[in-house]
Amino acid sequence: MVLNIVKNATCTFCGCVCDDIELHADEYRITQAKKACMLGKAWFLNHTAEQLYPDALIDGKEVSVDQAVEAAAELLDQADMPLIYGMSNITCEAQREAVALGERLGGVVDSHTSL
Amino acid sequence: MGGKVTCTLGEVKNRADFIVYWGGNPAECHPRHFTKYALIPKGKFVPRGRKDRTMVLVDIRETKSARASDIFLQIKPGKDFEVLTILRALVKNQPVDRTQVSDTGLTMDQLQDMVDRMKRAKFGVFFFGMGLSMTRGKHMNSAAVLTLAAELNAYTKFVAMPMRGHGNVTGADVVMRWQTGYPFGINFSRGYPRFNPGEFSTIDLLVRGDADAALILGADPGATMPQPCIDHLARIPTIVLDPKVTHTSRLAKVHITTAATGISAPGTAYRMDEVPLPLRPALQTSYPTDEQIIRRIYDAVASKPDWMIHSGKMTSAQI
Amino acid sequence: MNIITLRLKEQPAVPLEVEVLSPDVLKNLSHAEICAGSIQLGKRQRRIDDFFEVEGERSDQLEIHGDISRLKWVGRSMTGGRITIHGNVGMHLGAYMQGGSIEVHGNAGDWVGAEMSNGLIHIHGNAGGQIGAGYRGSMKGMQDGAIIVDGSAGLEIGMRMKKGTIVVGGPAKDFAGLDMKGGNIVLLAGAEIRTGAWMMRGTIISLTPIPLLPTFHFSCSYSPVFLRLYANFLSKLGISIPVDPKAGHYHLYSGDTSVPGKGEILIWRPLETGQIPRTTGCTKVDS
Amino acid sequence: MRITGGKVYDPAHGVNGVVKDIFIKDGRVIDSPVEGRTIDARGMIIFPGGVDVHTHVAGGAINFARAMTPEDHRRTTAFIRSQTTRAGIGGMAPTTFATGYLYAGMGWTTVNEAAVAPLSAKHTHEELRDVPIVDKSCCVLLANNEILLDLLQDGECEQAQHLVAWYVWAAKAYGVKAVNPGGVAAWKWGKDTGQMTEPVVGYSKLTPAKIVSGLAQIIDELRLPHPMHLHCNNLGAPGNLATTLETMRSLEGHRAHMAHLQYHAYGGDDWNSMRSEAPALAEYFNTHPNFTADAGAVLFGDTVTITADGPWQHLLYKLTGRKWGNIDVENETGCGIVPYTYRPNNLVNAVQWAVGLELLLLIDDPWRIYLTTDHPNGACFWRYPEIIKLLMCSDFRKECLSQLSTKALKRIHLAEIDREYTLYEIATIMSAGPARALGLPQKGQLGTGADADLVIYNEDDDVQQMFGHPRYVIKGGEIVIDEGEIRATPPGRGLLVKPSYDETIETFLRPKFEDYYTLSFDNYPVEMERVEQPIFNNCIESP
Repeated sequence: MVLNIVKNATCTFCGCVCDDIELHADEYRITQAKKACMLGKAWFLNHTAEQLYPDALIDGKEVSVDQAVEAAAELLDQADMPLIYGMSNITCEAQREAVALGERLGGVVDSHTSL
Repeated sequence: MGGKVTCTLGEVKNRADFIVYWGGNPAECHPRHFTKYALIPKGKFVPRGRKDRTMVLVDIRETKSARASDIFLQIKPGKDFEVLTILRALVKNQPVDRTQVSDTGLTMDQLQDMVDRMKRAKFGVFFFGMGLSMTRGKHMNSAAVLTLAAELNAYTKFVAMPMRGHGNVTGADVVMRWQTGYPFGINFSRGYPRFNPGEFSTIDLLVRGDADAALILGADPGATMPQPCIDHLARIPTIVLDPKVTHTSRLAKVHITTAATGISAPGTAYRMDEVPLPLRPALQTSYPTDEQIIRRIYDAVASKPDWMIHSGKMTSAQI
Repeated sequence: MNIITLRLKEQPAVPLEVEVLSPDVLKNLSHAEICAGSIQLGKRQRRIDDFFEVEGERSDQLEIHGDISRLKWVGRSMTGGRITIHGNVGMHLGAYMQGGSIEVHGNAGDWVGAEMSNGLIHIHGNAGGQIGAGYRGSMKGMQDGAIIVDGSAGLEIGMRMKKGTIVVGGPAKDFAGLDMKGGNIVLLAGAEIRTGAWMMRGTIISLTPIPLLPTFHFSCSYSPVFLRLYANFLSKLGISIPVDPKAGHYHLYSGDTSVPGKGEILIWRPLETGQIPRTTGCTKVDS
Repeated sequence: MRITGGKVYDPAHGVNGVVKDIFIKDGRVIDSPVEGRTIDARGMIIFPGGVDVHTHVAGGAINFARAMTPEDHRRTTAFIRSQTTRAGIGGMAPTTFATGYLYAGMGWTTVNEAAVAPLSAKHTHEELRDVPIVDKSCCVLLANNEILLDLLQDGECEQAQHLVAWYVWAAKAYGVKAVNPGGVAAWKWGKDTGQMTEPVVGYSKLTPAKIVSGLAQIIDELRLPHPMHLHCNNLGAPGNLATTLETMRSLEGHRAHMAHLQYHAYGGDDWNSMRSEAPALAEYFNTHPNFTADAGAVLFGDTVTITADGPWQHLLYKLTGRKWGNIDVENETGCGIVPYTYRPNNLVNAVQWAVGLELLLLIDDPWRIYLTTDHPNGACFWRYPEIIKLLMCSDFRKECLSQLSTKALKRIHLAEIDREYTLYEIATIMSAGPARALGLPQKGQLGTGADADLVIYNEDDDVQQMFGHPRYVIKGGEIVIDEGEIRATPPGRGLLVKPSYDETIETFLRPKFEDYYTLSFDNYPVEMERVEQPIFNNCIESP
């Protein structure tokens, strides 16, 4: 088993975004999150690389990612006022894409800030 | 209104000798805020760390964070705006109606002492949490603490910073500001960004039933939002991207599983003080990233006929 | 009389933006041109007659029938003419209005008369928040004109207003007159909390007792002369406020000292039986 | 591509309105005819693309300003998205996409973001990546960096030099900016600097003068292509000419680029007695070739002021009572943001308006003074064509002077200046000069091998119209603007320099970093991937 050590890892659980975490991971799990707080440890240790969830669902039925992407695009394109919401647990790179998509769709783009 | 006097967290670590947490419970919600950034660390100009600092906690109940404080000011629920407004007046030696002060849960002596301490501080800071910004008065409560901090600069150095919650909510603000000019709640229906909190903010849109499709990214409104919002999300086609099948996924039309941010997905996240940090994922996954999926949805949408009529023109901006 | 009548025939599923429904735009248009007028359903451009039966043409008198609570920006920036709405109407009614009048037999949404500079808006039902307010970031709300709401109103009415009048018949919510720079707000049935917060100048009149921030202080009890003139102005709008010193007097509170501001809140105190009426000037009383 | 029959202005090669053909291949100018599209430029004027030596278009400060001014976004130009262009908002603090479209739309093809805190350099590069079309460089703020100041105080010059080079590379910057040396550090305690030779608050013997000369020395030693980019102490203050001259005297023997010189050329004792000292400053400047400068000109109207000069912004907030934003950046710098309106009937504003133009007109070598407004401080960059008109038409200047009060007219010298800029001189101050000052040999010229960045105007007596609406703009050999339409939006490249330093500086820095900063040392440097299409410029042979 390969032990992967990542130094200066960044925790995105809360707004502190501490970037001094040392992660020890095997193939499937993070086994240690040194310097992380209780919340951060739980965050890192509760994720797994195992495929616990289906790739994609439509109406609760498993489908391929391609099908799901196509369905999503069709539904969003058809809408007159689509909403893109959330974005606090995605990367800035994904946020940029989300704004581009919202612009393309003519929709509303919003985050947790508005709450 | 509209300004903010703030700093990065290292300024607090190196200089702050007076730290006020208002409407937040860092001991339980931001555990390393005390130890890594604000209260405990030794700083360049506060070499004895905790000993060189005074901490005040303002809250409606005695949370675990109260134990860490030197002064705990317990105010009555919903009186934050009143207390902040009194402080603004006292800072400027303006009169306040003493008969009403006790309604806030504090005494005149406590308030005057707070004012004296704020003015005496070499470097003061307010960290304000959702106990302030999400209670009655909402954005006006935040505006009140920001204004108080700005006005204190006539006497000494003072700053304020919101204690942002979720991991990269700050990043969303920052990205939207540079791409659209506005921090959140942006409407592109006319082909350019428009902004009006209360009109284009998610809860308002969903309660009024104004959206007719939704894409949920890295959030689970199905577990956290008011019931009318959840009901509307269930009525319209909702699409969820998330590392887990969430409450929202269960009421959604489409769910796509994505790599977890910072665990399996690389990229950037912003700290609450708008300092960008790289993510260093430790696990490999076969799930695609949010970034990849959103891009693919974009490409699929872009291959369809364009609905936009005035594409590429310049116009006069409006709300 | 020549008027243009619109009857809503289909309720839009998402908000419809209809700034074209303004006398300034419609008064020179033929029936066919009005029917073809461009409105915005979410992101898609549609025609007026997709949603309305249209009668009449070339008039600055516009009558709208139906529940148009999803329709935004009716009468935006209008400079004259008249709009009558039989039904509820959505947000931003008469925003940036410069003249003319709007009457609503029903309720209205948020931002009625936001940043308006003149004209008259009368809502017979209830209205939302931010009436006559400034939009986010703007330093000035309504500049002049009058907004009358017979029913209740929402948050932050008259926010940063500089001049003009807002009258609310029912109760208003929090922050009435927030950061007010001038003008008058008349609250016939009071308001919830934080009335006049951060006000710089201007006058708020309440006919019922309201809670005040600790940063307002009692100045005096009196029967102000200017109020008699103002009452004349209001009576032309169909609003009556008590000015007879035999019936009572006003308590004057000044603030907001946190700014520090020179705003005034006047609260009507009717005389109790047996009390002797004060007739002149400003008298300091113990409160 | 070939462009035929146009009247070419290429000051770098002494070409002054000569009709000649230009050939372009693979994004560069070549000297022999090529196949491909021909643009018939008869009756047109050809300039090398504009180069902005000092602007604020990306990063924490301007992004803060965007958030603070939604009221401006609602009253300005909006860009509706198309198949090729993104949506955007123009105005006082344009969005990133709009910034690229507005600059390119007016013929500018290279911009230098003048103030980047190294700590937020990642953010700046992320934004720059979203500024399309134009090429981009940036300068890092170091004159209030506390680790560097400690070294300068202790006379550790060599170590300081390695540190500066390390920071430039860590931030993926192009040059070094000094803002109110020592003053921002003092602002961290709510103070400012006083005299150039008095110690900075918190230091025993380090003075602003020592920071300025020490940093200039280091930058010359490092042979950075762009000299120290200096925002002097006492910005905007009446009587600050003395500080400016004292600073310049302390820099004899060094190169320096004096940023937004307009804000540093005032006489008088207070706001009421403030007057223009542009002639005195220009006189000194004209005889000291070690300096270049940009104007930082002011135009009347609304804008938002953004500067790392925190104490100045607090003063401006108190003077105007308007919104105030401030961000102090740990160990490094700070910035303040205040919306502002320049009014012709305001004495101070009238003097500022005149001083910018007077400097441009009284400094006799157009190779050393450049067209800027210190965007958005003096005015927004998209108003440059108005300044060009003011420089080229003395009648227009006189017309504008009539708006000013007689009191203001007594404090300025503009009425006595008859000089009118020629097109050749305009090409120098908007392109050739700033490119040379930045040390960008491939920019600001149209000789063989130059980047094919150029702008083609329909010749027009109304120069404001002409410069505001180019017929074509070509960037890297591609037509990006054609009659006001955006035709292509190439990403624009990042301009970088890698100065050499001793790697052991990291051994010195790491423990200090861990003490004073709040993020991990290894997460601090900007990764190369964040820079869009990086282009490396070499350090120069000798300063």
